[in-house]
Amino acid sequence: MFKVFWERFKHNKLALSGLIVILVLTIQACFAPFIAPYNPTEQNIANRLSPPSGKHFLGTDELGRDVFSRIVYGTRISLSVGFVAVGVAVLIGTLLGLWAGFFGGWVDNLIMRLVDIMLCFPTFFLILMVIAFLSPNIFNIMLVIGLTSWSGLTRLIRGECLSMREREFIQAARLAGLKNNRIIFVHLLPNVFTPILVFATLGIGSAILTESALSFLGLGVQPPTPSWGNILTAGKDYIHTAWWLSFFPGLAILITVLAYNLLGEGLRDILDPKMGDKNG
Amino acid sequence: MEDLLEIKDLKKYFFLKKGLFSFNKETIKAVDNISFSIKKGEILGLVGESGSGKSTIAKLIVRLIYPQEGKIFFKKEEIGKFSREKLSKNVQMIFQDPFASLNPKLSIGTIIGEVVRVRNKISGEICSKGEVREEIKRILATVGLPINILSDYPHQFSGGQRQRIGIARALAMRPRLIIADEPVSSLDISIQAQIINLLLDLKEEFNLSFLFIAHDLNLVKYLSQRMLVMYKGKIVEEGLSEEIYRNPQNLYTQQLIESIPKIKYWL
Amino acid sequence: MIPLIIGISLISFIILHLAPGSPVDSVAGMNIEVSADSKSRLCSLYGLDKPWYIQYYNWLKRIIFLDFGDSFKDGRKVRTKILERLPATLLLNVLSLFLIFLIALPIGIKSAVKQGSFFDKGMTVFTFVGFSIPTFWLALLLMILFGVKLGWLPISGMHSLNYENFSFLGKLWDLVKHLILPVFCSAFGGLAYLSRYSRYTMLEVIRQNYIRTARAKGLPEKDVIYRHALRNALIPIVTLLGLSLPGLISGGFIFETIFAWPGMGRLGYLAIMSYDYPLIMGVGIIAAFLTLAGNLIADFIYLCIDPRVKYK
Amino acid sequence: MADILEIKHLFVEYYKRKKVVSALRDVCLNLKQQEILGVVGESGCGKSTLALSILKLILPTEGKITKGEIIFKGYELWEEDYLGDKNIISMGDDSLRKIRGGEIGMIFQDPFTSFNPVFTIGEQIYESLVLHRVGKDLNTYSAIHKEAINSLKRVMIASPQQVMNSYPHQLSGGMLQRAMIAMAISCRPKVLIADEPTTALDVTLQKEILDLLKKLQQELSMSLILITHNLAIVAEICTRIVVIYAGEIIEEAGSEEIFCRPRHPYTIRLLGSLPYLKPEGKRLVVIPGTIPDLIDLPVGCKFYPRCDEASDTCLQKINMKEVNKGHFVRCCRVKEEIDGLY
Repeated sequence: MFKVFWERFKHNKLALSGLIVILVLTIQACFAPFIAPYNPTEQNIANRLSPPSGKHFLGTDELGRDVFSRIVYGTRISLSVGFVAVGVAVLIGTLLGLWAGFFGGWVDNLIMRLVDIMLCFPTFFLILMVIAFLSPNIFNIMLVIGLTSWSGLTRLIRGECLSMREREFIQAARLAGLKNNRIIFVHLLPNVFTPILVFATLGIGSAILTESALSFLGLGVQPPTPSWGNILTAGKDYIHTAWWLSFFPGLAILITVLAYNLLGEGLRDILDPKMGDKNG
Repeated sequence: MEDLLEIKDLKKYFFLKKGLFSFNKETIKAVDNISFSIKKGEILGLVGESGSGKSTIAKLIVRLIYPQEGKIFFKKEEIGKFSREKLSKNVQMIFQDPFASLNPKLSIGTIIGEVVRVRNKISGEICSKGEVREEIKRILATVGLPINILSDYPHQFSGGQRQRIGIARALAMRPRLIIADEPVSSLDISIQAQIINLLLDLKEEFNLSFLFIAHDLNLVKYLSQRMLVMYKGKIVEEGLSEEIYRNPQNLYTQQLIESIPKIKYWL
Repeated sequence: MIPLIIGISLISFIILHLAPGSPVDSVAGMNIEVSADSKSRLCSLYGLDKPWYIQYYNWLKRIIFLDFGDSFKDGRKVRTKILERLPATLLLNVLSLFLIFLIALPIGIKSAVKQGSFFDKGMTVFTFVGFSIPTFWLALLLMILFGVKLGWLPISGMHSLNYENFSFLGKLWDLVKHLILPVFCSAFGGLAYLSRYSRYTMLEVIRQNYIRTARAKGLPEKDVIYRHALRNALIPIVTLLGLSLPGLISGGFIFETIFAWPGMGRLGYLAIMSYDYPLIMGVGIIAAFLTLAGNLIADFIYLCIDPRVKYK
Repeated sequence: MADILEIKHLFVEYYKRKKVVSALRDVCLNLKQQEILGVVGESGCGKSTLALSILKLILPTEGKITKGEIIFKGYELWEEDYLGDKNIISMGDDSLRKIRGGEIGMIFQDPFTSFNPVFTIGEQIYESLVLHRVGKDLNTYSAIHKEAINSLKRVMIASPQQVMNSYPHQLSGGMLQRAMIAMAISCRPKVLIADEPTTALDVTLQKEILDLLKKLQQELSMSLILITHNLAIVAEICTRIVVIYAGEIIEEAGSEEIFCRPRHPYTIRLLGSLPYLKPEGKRLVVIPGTIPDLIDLPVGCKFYPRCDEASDTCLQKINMKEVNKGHFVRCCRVKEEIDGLY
């Protein structure tokens, strides 16, 4: 099965290019100290706000720090926020979705009302609020983004499970005398793997966007730790003089999120059962 | 002959909400006061059109849904008091749609193997992995499938082969009674005959009993000695197939036999 | 509907109590501006000495009448403060929504009908960039380009300084100029998303049997697409209208802040930054209510265009 | 009777994940005026593709007609001065639209999904009438309305006005299929193609729909192509039958000839596998194996891998052979004399 998947993946230009960019970014995050030419927090007031040049090829910021080095280190923040937040969301979303879809009845009702409430809230305001009350550190940010972004997945998985419950293989599993847990995790879960994978990939992109927006509003990862959002915030005050300060971190966000979106959509194309055989 | 399954005054009503805001509900009498019995080693045919309640009866017997009223006895014991395992051990089902009845993400070995394992657990036997594999292969051979397909997935098989896998899964439990809910109606004609013949072979080899549900009267007549005709939740006619076919008493049965397209050149 | 309101208020209430220690202490601890006076006012507002369910009940009773208490900052009623900001927010959001539907729908349809064409491929690239771009960054870039470098458009606020001296048309033109950037930025993300979604829905609908029937009848292709397919594709798209509201309102918190737009989002952001409790709660709940109202409108439109709903 | 439709050497291909699915190969068929032609085959043999090809309804994204001609002779027969293109495949869009619905009507398998759910039945019938008859014989609203009601009455719908005002989801399957037939015949087509018109319906309705089709065919003197997998249905009403297997016509003959003197091994076994009139205890005839993969077809005879009479001669290209008057078979081993094979 994996062979077939890889065969299709190789021919999907979108997914492949997304994956390559993501690999490069991951390497960049892991080996940041070897890639960054300068210490990202080292200040050099004499050399402040210098435009891109051979020495600092993305320029320096208002405290004379090397923008390129800061962006390289910022990768770590963005990627880890993306991964952990999505991990939390996938865990909650999948479990609740499977339960709602499998048990139905009042369990389903309760979970779906919860989802409705989450969907009604302007999530970003909720995140802002919570982060403001609990100090804005990276751990809280990951957790809060994760806790506020599971509802879409729950809805998706529940829908899939409900339609699957009508399908005869689930009835057959019941008739074989299997326990509920086995039916949920062995029979249902593999069948919702595709939406989970796609959700996770697209979710990482959107979590990175949320984190950078938070940082941009001053409620993200706090300086001097470099994050793409807070470099951009600093840039906001110098838009008249130092365009590079706001341009490059934004571009970094764009490329990263784009890579995840390309991979996610590519995976959807490859794995969507509607595109393939009846059940392949 | 002895009764294997006996159904007494079975009722199942569904309640549908009529409108978005209305409180009065529409009652659908899916199974309305039905009694019949299946004898050991017989194929009992159950004929009716869609919505007549024949699938509801199947689901009630295997307790995928529960009746409002009435009792079902298996060898004189009430099925309602059976544990899930005990019921599974005795009654199994073959489904209509060979594409929907196999989990696309599980291998054939897993699909049949988990049933074998449940059976071993019930009977208290302890089987090694190798023994389970041997058992799966034996069952696959019984239903006429190659025995080297354990690690293959359902999408690699055609409709007819999938239906064989479904039958193998039911057989893996070594049940006494098999409920076959329209097992061939979504298969091609040339494949239908293969499956029908297989069911007949299995019946003889394992002395199985069948409740054979179908909308095709010809098929039921060919397979079963005795049949029931269902219409709107009620059994309207019951008796020997040959008899019903030749001399239907009920108005609906007459209409049903009337409307079967006949190959006039053969008469 | 009612469980939703209760749920929303309950979550807000829980968050209020989320801060370590009593909210009063945390608020007072973080914000020096909070005087002893406002502390006691907060105490009485939430009845903090009573058990939590009594507190919740009392609080719920008040928010039904939209009574969120007084702002810490200037002591004015939260309700008044929000109400005077609401029109600016509504103006921004309604215009964005309008723009999104006006542009995204035709793009989506054309992409679907000409699947695989040059236009479709171009639009696919646009939509991908569209929902990957950090919109606040886009806002900054546009500000640099049109505000700073070219000087064509104002980059903050709703009116110019000498607004009062303008004629009526002058005032209107001034408002339009101030609106262009915020509306464009806040519509941008939704634009990409909705085009993609309309394309997808349209592709789904085109595959249906009734489209084949329509062709078999001899209908010209444009009738098949714009009469038979579009009517059906609109149904899921309208449901998206309701779902896209929270995103728009969330976006408001960013864009109103960037463009110093005097709306509710900016008010909320400033309230959070100064820990103005009653105001935060007020904005949160009003925003949730707006979303709910949007959903209701979407449901109503849904009822009008899908004949199957009425008879369910 | 003269031919009204003639299909010459039709080849159709589908594309599935960049692989070519050969759906129809070298199909030659003629439809006479006022005859009922049955097309029988198992699922995936290409019978629906044949129906769609006749109206050129195969979506360009899914597949295409690669070779062949479909000549519509209706114009020639009714309007003697007709000089335009008679080949549906190369016809311009305007002429094609006149053929679709106007000259050749079509009924589909699933009545529930074949009506547009957001329009009433009436609106959908009007649409056909406005397309094909306004400017000819119907010019006022009330005339159109009357004609729509008439069509519904013709298909034995008791309360036509009520059905006109209903949305598809409010009607039963049998009622919808009647309305579908009413819509198809409302423009008085000369040919009606019915693709599995009763498969989604109950047995009791099946009979009614078939009787209705037969009645309409005679009343309106149409030609009818009935496509189905059910041999018994074609036996009931068709005058001539073609059997399709894996994208090729393998046998063609008059109804009685096919059922009483089938010559192709596949047809013979197919008839034997039916449970009709089987004496107690006698097993059904089984055709081993499954239908071939249309992406990777066997060479020569497509039935060869499942045929127990096959020999090496079956591996060559096999053409249709006339074994009796009007009885064609595509089999190299076919015996000249009839023997009791089944």
